[in-house]
Amino acid sequence: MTRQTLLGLGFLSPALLAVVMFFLLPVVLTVVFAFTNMSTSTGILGGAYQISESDLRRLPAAGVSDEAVTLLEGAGYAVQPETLALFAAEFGEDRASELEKLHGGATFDDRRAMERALKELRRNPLRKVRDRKTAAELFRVSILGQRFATEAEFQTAIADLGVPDPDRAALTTAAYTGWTFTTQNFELLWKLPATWRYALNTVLYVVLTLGFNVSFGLFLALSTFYLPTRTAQTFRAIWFLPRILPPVLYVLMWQWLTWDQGFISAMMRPFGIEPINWMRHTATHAWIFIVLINGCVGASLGMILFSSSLRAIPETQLFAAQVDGANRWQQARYVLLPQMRWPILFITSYQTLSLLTSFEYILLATDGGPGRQTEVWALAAYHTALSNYGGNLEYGLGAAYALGLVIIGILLSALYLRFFNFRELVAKPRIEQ
Amino acid sequence: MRIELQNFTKRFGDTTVIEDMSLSVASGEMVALLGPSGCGKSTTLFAISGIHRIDGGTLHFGDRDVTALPPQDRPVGVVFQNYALYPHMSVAENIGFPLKVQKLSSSEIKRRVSEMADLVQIGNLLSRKPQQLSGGQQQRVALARALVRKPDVLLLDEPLANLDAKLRLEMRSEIRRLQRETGITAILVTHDQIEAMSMCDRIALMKDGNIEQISTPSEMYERPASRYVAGFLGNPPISFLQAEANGQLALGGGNALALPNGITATGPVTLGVRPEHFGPQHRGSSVAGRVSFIEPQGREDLIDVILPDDQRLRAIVPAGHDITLGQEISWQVDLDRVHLFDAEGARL
Amino acid sequence: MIKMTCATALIAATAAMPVLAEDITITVWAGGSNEGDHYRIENIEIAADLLSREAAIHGEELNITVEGKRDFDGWDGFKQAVTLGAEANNAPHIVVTSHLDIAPWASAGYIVPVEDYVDLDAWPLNNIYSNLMDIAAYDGVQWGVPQDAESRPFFYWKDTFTQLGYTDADMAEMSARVEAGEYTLRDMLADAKKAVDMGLVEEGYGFYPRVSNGPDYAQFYQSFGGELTDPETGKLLFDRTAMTEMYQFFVDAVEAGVTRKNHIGTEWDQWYSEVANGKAAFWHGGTWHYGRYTGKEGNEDFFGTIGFTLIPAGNDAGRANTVTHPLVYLLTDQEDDRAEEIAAQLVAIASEPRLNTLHAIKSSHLAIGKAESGLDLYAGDRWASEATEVLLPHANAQPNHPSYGAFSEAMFKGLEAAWTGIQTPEEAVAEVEAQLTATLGDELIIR
Amino acid sequence: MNTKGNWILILALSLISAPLVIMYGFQLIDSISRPAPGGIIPQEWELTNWRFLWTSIDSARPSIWRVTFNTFVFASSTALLVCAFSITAAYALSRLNFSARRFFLAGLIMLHAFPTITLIIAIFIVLQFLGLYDSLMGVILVKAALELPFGIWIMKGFYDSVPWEIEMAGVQDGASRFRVWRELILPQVKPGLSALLIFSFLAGWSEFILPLVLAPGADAQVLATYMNAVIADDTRPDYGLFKAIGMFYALPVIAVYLLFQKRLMNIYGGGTKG
Repeated sequence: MTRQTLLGLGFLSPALLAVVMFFLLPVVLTVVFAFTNMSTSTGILGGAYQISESDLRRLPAAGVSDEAVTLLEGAGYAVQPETLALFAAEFGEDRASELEKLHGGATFDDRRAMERALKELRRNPLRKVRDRKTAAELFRVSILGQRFATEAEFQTAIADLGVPDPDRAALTTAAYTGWTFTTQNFELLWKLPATWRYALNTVLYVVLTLGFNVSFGLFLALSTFYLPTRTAQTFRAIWFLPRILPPVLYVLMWQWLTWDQGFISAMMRPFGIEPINWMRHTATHAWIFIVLINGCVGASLGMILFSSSLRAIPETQLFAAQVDGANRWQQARYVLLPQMRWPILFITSYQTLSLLTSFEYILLATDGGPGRQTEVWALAAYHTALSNYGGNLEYGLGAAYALGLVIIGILLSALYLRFFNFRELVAKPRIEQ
Repeated sequence: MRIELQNFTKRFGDTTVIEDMSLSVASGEMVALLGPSGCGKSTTLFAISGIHRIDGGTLHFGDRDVTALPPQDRPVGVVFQNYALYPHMSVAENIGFPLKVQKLSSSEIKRRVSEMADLVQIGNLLSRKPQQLSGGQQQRVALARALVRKPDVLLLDEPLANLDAKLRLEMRSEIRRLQRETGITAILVTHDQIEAMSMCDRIALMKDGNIEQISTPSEMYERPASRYVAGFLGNPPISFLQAEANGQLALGGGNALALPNGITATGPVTLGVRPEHFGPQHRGSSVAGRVSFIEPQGREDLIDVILPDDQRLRAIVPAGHDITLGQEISWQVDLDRVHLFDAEGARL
Repeated sequence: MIKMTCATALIAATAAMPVLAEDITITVWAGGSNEGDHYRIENIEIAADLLSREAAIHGEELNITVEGKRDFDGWDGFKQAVTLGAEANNAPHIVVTSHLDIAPWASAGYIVPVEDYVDLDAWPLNNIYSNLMDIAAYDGVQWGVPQDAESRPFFYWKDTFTQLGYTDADMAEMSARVEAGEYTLRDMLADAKKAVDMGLVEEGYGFYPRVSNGPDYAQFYQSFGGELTDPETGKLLFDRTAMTEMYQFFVDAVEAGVTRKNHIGTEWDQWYSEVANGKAAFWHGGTWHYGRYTGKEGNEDFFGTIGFTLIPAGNDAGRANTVTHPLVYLLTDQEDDRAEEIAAQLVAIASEPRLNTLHAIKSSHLAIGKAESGLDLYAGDRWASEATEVLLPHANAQPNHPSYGAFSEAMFKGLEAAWTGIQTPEEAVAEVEAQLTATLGDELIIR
Repeated sequence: MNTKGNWILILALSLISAPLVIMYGFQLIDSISRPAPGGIIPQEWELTNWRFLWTSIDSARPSIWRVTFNTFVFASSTALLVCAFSITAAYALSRLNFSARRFFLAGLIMLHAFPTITLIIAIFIVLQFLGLYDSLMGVILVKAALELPFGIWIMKGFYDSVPWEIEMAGVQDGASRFRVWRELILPQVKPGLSALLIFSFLAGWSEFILPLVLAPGADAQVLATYMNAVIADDTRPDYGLFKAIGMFYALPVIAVYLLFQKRLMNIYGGGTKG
């Protein structure tokens, strides 16, 4: 290894370590998750083995015989010689014999009933709740609702219960509460009509916002280009702020502008226009504001980049154009714009990627509404994986959504790299040793 | 310190830029690498400096093999076209940087910096920042920085290209003075033949990664080894005529010249005639044609002559003549001074 | 051999240990809790004090430090924090959350059943309404204890109602008429239309529903005969007809001009201020709205201006109903079982009528237990008493089913699509059905 | 003609900028006044909306100063980390000749295409594995890592624009590459570095999902979560209070912008060549 390679890798390693650990590794994990059914219910870091009451009705479909299901279903707590012996060993023969007298041969559906039975002991009562809990456990003959940390423990338990051998494998699979690998996320995405609508929304969002960003950024750059420095700076500041203001705050300002009692409604009232929520009245309203909100953030990037490339154009060209009698529009159209091809192309491609994956402003503004009309793909990923009223977050499905974006993103960036002549971008360093 | 570059080969990726080139520079000599852009002269310079790896061949400074040494370990000072002064450092810090790297004491650095500054005549500028200096001053700082650690070799990469015409003239002699005073071996890369001829002991003229000819400026001007060399040197440039050698030199349209002494070639040849060797004031074989253009230059005029077969010759004629545009003339060519090249362009 | 759970084994072990000073810190996180809900945490603190005193009488020194946190960024943030904390084994000991979280969190092993540690047949847990206790149970296991109760009534503005021609006597009978199914949502729509036409309220303010998704919309599904679960199998139930009629009802409301097309997404702030001041004729909300109407919105004569009933039935198939969506105390799985046990005891003590009444009255919620209505604080609060009487007996809860969240989400999105006119009710129902069939599969019954 | 043209331009720009200016303006006005109910015209001027500065607005919320301090620590540590890691990595990618360079550069561009927030579950697993879950340190590392591709890309742009000859001269003067970087190149990219520092600081200042999810218990409440929690309080939302907090939250951003305007603009000028 040459000294430069060593120095290069050394210089790269802190950033590399951070990016690999906290960015790349999560990306890889997300790709893996896309092929799982991970959700709140399954947990993230692994599961246990448990058959609960509601699982019973699912078991036949999972290939467990009715005989086994009946076994599992059997009463939870039984006062029978075996369990009484355990009880006697722990809490004394006299209690055991009293209980046998009271409830010998009885079965109880749940622990509460078992505890009630234990409370009936008179001669030497179990006074403490804790003792009754311990004692009740001794009479448990069912494994329903019991959680086993490992597969082996579960296997032992069902073997003890007498579940026939052929059923054990299927039962163990069904009892696992953790996530498993599956491709159903993708089948689901394919089947759901909403998926395609979100995809369409995403295209609409990216195209419209991009169009606004580029054209408006150009307009700002060109118009401030002609203005005196101070005036230009003021306008640039106005348009740069949206980019650096915290999104929560920035979107709130728009809410204030557009809601029923907001600024627009108040201004329109004297003209006899009924106050409406201008951001959410119809899908069209929502789209207009989504594009405006995101556009004002994105336009500043275009504005700055275009401004600096405008400054790089020699003034003499403008003088020449002026001498030729071109007005400003013509100057912009025929002299300036043709020289801005690369910055425009750059902004277009850079922001396509950014917009594809961004949803924060939509989340805060319309949350995808009204009627999911502004739900874009990235927002759907967020909603699926991290926001669900009922509490069951579908991480796997969310990851599948994200994976779709990632694939599109990689394809696009590969395309752009060809476009922008990657070879030149990574031109070999000129000091060779 | 003698520089010996042998069988030097340089590749960038899959393309071979320079193959099997050899160059030898004597101790205390100043050699120009001259050629159009892309001919490999800068590549050669960077290879000598160590910035580029040498893919084949060897490089010796004196008896020492420096082929594999990194640039830091080579006793080389370089002056770049844009001077590459460190913008955040003062002139003194710029000049002192190589010494600081060598961990010299600050008093020693100070002494040598002021000594060097005096040598390049910028002693009064030491506390300034580079952007406060004129182009010529920056150039001097760059020279001082390159020389301060007393390298064995000085490499100059187009040092005058960024200067205006007047300064360029001044710095030309200044650089030569410094090189002579320090006795350092120097290589100058340039595309400007005047610079090369006026500053250097020898010129290596390069073309497509090869040295076409290496010799003293006058030797190269007077006895160019090839048509390419002849065409590259000289301002106004040499005129080339296509001719048929068959005991004499037959030009088209009835013109013919005698064969110069000692030439026995037959078949198609190229005849090179410098403007100063053609005109009414010369003696020798004459060529007839028509004056097509007169460009006054003050002391003398440039006159283009179009021959009957549409080939052109150019003449330098002292001012005060009475030649007019369109005039039919028959002027002499100084046959002792013309150059003949074969079909491949080699000198005959 | 039948295995004992580790939990009980460990309890048995700790019981035998010699008496030592014991210091323990119990953390409590309460989701969706505002300033007024501070007793969700403070009651645990009071309980800790009581428990320490009980221990002292036995000669044990038990020092319990309670650390509470309720400043979460909405429900999403709270739930993410709890679940990830549970994965990382540092979840808070006690969480106050929606009962809907029980199913997924139990399945993931994040929570432990409260019944492992406390006697459900003893005071104060045996005092809690059994329907509320059932809401905190899942799969035959009592996972949590209800923390509060509420219900979501239907409101009307009495002034408007009078001008529509109803007498005070009519209004006194309203609750009964709604309950008996004599006054339906369709009647309400007609009255609302009349109110708009008569200019009593502005257009779009005849019927002024909740502005975002919530349990409230399940009530309307029930009003039109929908049931959320199949009682036989416990599977979720999708009733096409009921769903279509419910969607149609809102579409009709929009078409009649009594409800705004873009109503969903209205600012809560605006909404509260409007309904509390009579801008709307009919609306629905929650029992805890009482605090807001009479507090911040400054309605000083609540009972004189606002009437409330169950959510009326929508048609003959449906019934007047109200959904209660109690928050529950849940215990998370801890490495230290002693902490689980103490947390369970604290939850039990915090359910004492006196303590719970503090919360109920302070935050305008309803009692969880019968004994609370016997307390002066509770009985003296007209709203709490009346609402308990009129609403709570008819309240049902949403099912503790792991996929109910997806169901509810889809139902509301479909409603929003129909409401805003993007799809017809039939189209919306068809899409919701397709989506639910795909996502829930076997867990859903379509009817 | 020029001045007349300018006036038309200024007029057009003012009209287009009006909504934004109105929004900024009322953000300020509403925070120090009380509008008529349902109206927008301020009725009386008052500072009660700013009470959060000296009293606690809710028993469960920490003091605003504590939160501000947290936010500052979070934002500045993130910014420092991003800068520290970017200046070396970007130099290596821009200037050093080593074998895997192309691969890293391509990877850098690709990373841009990831919706970072959907990675949060996976990030959780990594943090949990490292024992950094629920610690401010963990969140800072994550935020820095997510910002790094952008930072490296920007810094690479700045390095690319430093003339090669300076580097060559340094090497020729006998300095090692490290020394050349440290003493000769780094001073040339200072403007870029300070722009990146400011930009990453602002990004950290705005961030709210990461601290919220990855450090819920670590007293890592930042201004964004604080403000959002105030809106989430749906029984007692108070728009005036909210706007005042928003104003308080935005003030540093605006101050930073006014102070470092030029440098911030630099970030695009230098960083996006190519």
